[in-house]
Amino acid sequence: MSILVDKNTKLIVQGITGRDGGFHASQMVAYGTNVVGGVTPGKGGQKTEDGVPVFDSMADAVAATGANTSVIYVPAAFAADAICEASDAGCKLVVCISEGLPVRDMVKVLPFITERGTRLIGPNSPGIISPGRSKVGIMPGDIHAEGNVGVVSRSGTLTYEIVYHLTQNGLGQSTCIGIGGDPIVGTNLLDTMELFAADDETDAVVLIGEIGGNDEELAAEMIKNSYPKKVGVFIAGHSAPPGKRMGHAGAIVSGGTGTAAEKVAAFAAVGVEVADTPAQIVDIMKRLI
Amino acid sequence: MSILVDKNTKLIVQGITGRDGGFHASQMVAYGTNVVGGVTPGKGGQKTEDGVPVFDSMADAVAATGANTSVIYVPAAFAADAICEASDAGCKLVVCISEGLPVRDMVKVLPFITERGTRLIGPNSPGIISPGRSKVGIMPGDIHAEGNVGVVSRSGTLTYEIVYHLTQNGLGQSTCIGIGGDPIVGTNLLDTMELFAADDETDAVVLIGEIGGNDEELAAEMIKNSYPKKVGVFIAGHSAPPGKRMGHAGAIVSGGTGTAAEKVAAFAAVGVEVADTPAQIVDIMKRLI
Amino acid sequence: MKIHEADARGIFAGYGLPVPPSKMITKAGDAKAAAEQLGCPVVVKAQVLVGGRGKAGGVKLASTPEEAVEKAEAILGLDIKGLTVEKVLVAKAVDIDKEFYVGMIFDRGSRRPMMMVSPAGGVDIEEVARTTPEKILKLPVNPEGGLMPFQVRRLASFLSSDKAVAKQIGKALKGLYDAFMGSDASLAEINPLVEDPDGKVWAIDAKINLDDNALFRHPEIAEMRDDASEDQGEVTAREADLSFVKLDGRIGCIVNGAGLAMATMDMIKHFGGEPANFLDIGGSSSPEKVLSAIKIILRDENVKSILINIFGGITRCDDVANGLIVAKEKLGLDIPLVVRLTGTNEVEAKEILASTEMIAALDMEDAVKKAIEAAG
Amino acid sequence: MKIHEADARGIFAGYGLPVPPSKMITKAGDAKAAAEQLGCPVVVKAQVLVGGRGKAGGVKLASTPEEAVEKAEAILGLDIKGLTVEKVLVAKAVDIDKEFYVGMIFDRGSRRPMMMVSPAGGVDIEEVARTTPEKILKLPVNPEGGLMPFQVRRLASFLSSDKAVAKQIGKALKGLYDAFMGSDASLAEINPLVEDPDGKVWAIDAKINLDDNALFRHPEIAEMRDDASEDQGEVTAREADLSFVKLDGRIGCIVNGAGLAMATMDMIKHFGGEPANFLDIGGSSSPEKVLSAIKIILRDENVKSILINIFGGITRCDDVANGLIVAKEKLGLDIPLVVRLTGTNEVEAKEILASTEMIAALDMEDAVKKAIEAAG
Repeated sequence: MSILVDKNTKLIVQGITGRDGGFHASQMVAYGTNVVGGVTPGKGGQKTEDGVPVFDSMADAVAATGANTSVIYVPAAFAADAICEASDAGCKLVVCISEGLPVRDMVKVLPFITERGTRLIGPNSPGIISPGRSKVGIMPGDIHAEGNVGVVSRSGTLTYEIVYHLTQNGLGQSTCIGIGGDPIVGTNLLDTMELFAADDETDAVVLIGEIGGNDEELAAEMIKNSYPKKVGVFIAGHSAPPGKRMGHAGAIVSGGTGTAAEKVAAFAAVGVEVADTPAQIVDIMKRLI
Repeated sequence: MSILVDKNTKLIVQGITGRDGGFHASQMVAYGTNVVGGVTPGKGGQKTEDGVPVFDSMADAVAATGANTSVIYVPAAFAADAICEASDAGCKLVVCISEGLPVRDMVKVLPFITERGTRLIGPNSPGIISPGRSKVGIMPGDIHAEGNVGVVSRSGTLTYEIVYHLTQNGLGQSTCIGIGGDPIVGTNLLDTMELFAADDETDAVVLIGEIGGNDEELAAEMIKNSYPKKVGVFIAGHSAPPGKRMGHAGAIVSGGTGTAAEKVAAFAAVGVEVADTPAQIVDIMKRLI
Repeated sequence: MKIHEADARGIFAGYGLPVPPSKMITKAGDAKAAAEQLGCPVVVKAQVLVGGRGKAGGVKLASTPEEAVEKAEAILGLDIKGLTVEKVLVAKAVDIDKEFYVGMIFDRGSRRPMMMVSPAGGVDIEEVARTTPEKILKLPVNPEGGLMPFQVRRLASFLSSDKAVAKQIGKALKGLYDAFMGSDASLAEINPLVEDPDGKVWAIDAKINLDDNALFRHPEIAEMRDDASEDQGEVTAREADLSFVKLDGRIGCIVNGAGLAMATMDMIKHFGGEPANFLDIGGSSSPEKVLSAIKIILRDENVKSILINIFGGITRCDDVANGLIVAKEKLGLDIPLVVRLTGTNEVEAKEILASTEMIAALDMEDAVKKAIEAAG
Repeated sequence: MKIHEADARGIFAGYGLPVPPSKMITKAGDAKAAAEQLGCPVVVKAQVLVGGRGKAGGVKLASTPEEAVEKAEAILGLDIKGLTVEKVLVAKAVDIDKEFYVGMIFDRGSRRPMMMVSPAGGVDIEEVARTTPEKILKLPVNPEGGLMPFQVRRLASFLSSDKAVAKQIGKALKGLYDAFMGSDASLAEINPLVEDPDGKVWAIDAKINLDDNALFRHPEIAEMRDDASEDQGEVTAREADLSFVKLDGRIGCIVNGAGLAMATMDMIKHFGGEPANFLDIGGSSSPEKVLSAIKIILRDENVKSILINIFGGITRCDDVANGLIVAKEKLGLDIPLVVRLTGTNEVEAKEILASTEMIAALDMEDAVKKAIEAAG
């Protein structure tokens, strides 16, 4: 099965005529993703180099293509509007790659899309990939391989690093998803863990956490209360000083909570192994499967 | 079964120390409704003449009593807040008797309570009664009788008039509900028709409509697409001139739509009988059952 | 509550809508100075709180200040649907290339504010809705996010494919939404919003109906109420906290509850009579309210009998009966009163009225028939 | 973005919060006039963008204008957590009867703005949360309805059972919510909000952190940024659109992606080294960004080797390699560079760097070990 994206994904790229949107639309087409259209207001009627039709609005794009998913590469100031537009047009999954969205915009977006039954991944997400089926995002496709390990992460390149090790060591992936590094995201670690729990093809899950918030602690709690898959963990940010934002808006140790040590302890307490280095996750997962 | 209120209803009266709230709290207690508490900010700790405890907030009241329903008698300017407070405290059913709420307040209230899984009846509603079990509102209890006719209405006293005829003629009621006369209400005719459709004890439904909007037309459409119960209808406002608000904020014929004639025609088109006078509804229902 | 176009223009202008400058005048002679100041041509518009001014001759174009005075003279004093024109607006005229309809209401279905736009502007929008519904685009708006940019783009591009024009329309739509929400309106519309030959967009008409229930939040708007332009019975009723609508029949009605009041009127018609009014005395009604209600009904000389139909719930029948006794004493009523009282404190009420000449009725139908008979 | 207490007080005052009057000064001598104008006693407070000013001697009470000058002299020039005090605030002092904590943040769990209040104010709120969590009440707020009256009542009555005091607190809470949302803050808090012996409520401290991503909407607030009170490396990094945090070790790091950057630092520690910084060059990084990154790292004399760890995705390895070549040329780098490049355009990058003295690494672990070794 895999989760969220697969061969049934019919994708619209919002911001397709922009630099990043254009580049990654091509990359996704090359990977085999079913990119059915793109949207840039005022540029409807064009076609991209790959022959993808461009529309003026998501309403037009969905009406013409029957798309069910959108991926967003528009500047941060316009991203909240783009998310709502995709949801309003009927997309049930929206992946927001754009980073730098004001948090206040996010808290207004979420009720709007929830009411319309839309799931949001991100913002500030590298995207989702179900290897060999569909890639919706900016991750390098070639480091992935088909398999039965689910990967959920708050990071981008750190995920690539870990996926690279997995693939090199014969551990293919069902789906890899980066939930985004912002404090408030549409789909969090727990939501994703639930999706993997229900996925037949996922036998084990790699959870890549980082400092800030208490999502990892809640995930540990969920595992304690019975979780049907094996889980291996890596946590980034042991050496981060308190009170400093480490790149991601969400990666900040505040008031002594959200530290890497706390998160590792939470997993240790429920018998989940935490890797010391990205490469070590391979040994853990091999033992688990 | 009946719908929405029954012997399991544990009721809090918001505005219980006010004139209307106090009077109707007593009336409801006398009817046998399980009134477990009242709320008036700043008057917590008192008891009413009937021995009903008064709390400062809905959170306190629900925590102390396990209430699942609230009924609101506070002035219009505070009613939107009272609805949200009841919902936030965990009441799954809120009946708002207060009239005169600004429409803008209502459109902000609805997402708030929907998110919390609360159903709102009203505002500007006479309430709900499941005869012999529970009365939540301001209708005179003694004109009702237990039975298997569901009554749904946009009016107050007109409902009493019709219920009076039903009872006098041996047609008892499962539940009678006044959805409120405002243009935007929490639960509309269609929602209520669905509840009656699923109720084992309701064999037939009396629908009391009036001019304004197209709820009745939609109900006719619903009946056309198969409705499991028999339906008899009365429509008020044949003699209403266009463009004038007939008391209820929602009762206005605008731009030639929302007329009584249109509504009668919609029901006639799907084979539903419409009574010419309130008394006639008895004959119709007797034929149907 | 309805307000004059001039006031609605003021509200819209405050929200940044492109409203041409104008002056309100009450004397035809002042039209000259107004036209000179604004620059001709100008349009002279009757300020009355009813629609259809154009057809009634209440809107005229003037190409010189002198002509403006002539047109103002012709319009002032005009009778439009029973209302006398006492004020006219002199507004800078705009050349019209295209006309659009844009409006905001609350939508019962989605339970949301809803924007409606149509490229077929300047005509009756209900007519457009009936004949060419595909020319209207309606979008509900989530109030937490407001009218979103993607919605603005969609609405504006439905009206104009010219990007510069669509941009101006979009700005106007945002202003319209903000004005609607900000003033707690129940309706806000511009019909027509126009594009002039230079591609500039103007709001040359303005209509705002306010939500009566929200006026307490907007004292500055509440002051725009113009009682003089309304039926005086309705004004008095509002002041007495009664809901009243004047009609043309001979049977006055006093009822508790809007639905029952409408059903009573309907039944009067059903049995061959004609109701003189809709009057709902509301829920917790006191003897004073009953007195006020009778006074208002008696203003209408057509009224030949009064029907009192009360189903007591929150309303107490004895309160109503006491009000009737007081009215009888104070007003020396000499027309027949047919009284039907059922419900809360019905017995006490009947005792109070037992010794009067009022005609007691058994039930609603009986009451209606007796009232028709009494009216002769 | 952090702003000074004085600026936060100004924002709060604009939202109607009860902020005692104050003056910002930079010369001790000006404290006299300020104290005279405000009326003694006054409190003199260091304006630095770190917490714990009180413990560091940065907050002092003065009962005469002369004493205010003395206290200002003592505080100006003070070193608080590495920052020199260059501004002090002289504020009218308030007698304190009770102290409350009130604050707004965005809550990750409910994905909503959340208000937190505690009757245990004036102390470290995180300490309260750890030791006596029952003394904190947290309520998420739906942004469409805002902070609702019932929530205000609940929060205020949690802080005070005195109705007159609770009413003032409620008003302050509404102001705090509006200030938080209105200025796109990520944190807004008053610690303490106090009740004076007369039962009057005052906001005697003020803290607002802004959402960097929303500053474009608030140019007037963006101007409150005080670069002088921050680490200069971090200021330069921000200007170059890099994310940088200075640390105390000897190994500089340049990484693409925040998670990978943290993991790189962690691995340096894991293998016995100490990172000199966190530096994320971000997604679509150009050669110029690499040059800026190296310049910023070289400001730190502790740095003995630089580790470049790139997993190319959106970032192209050849861009990074070109940046390194330029840096080498322009800066004449004389400390060891360990380079690990994988992913997009890796082959091209390796060709570019083949003829340089930079130390190539096989993978991340290899790179970290080599960087530690190179730092000696």
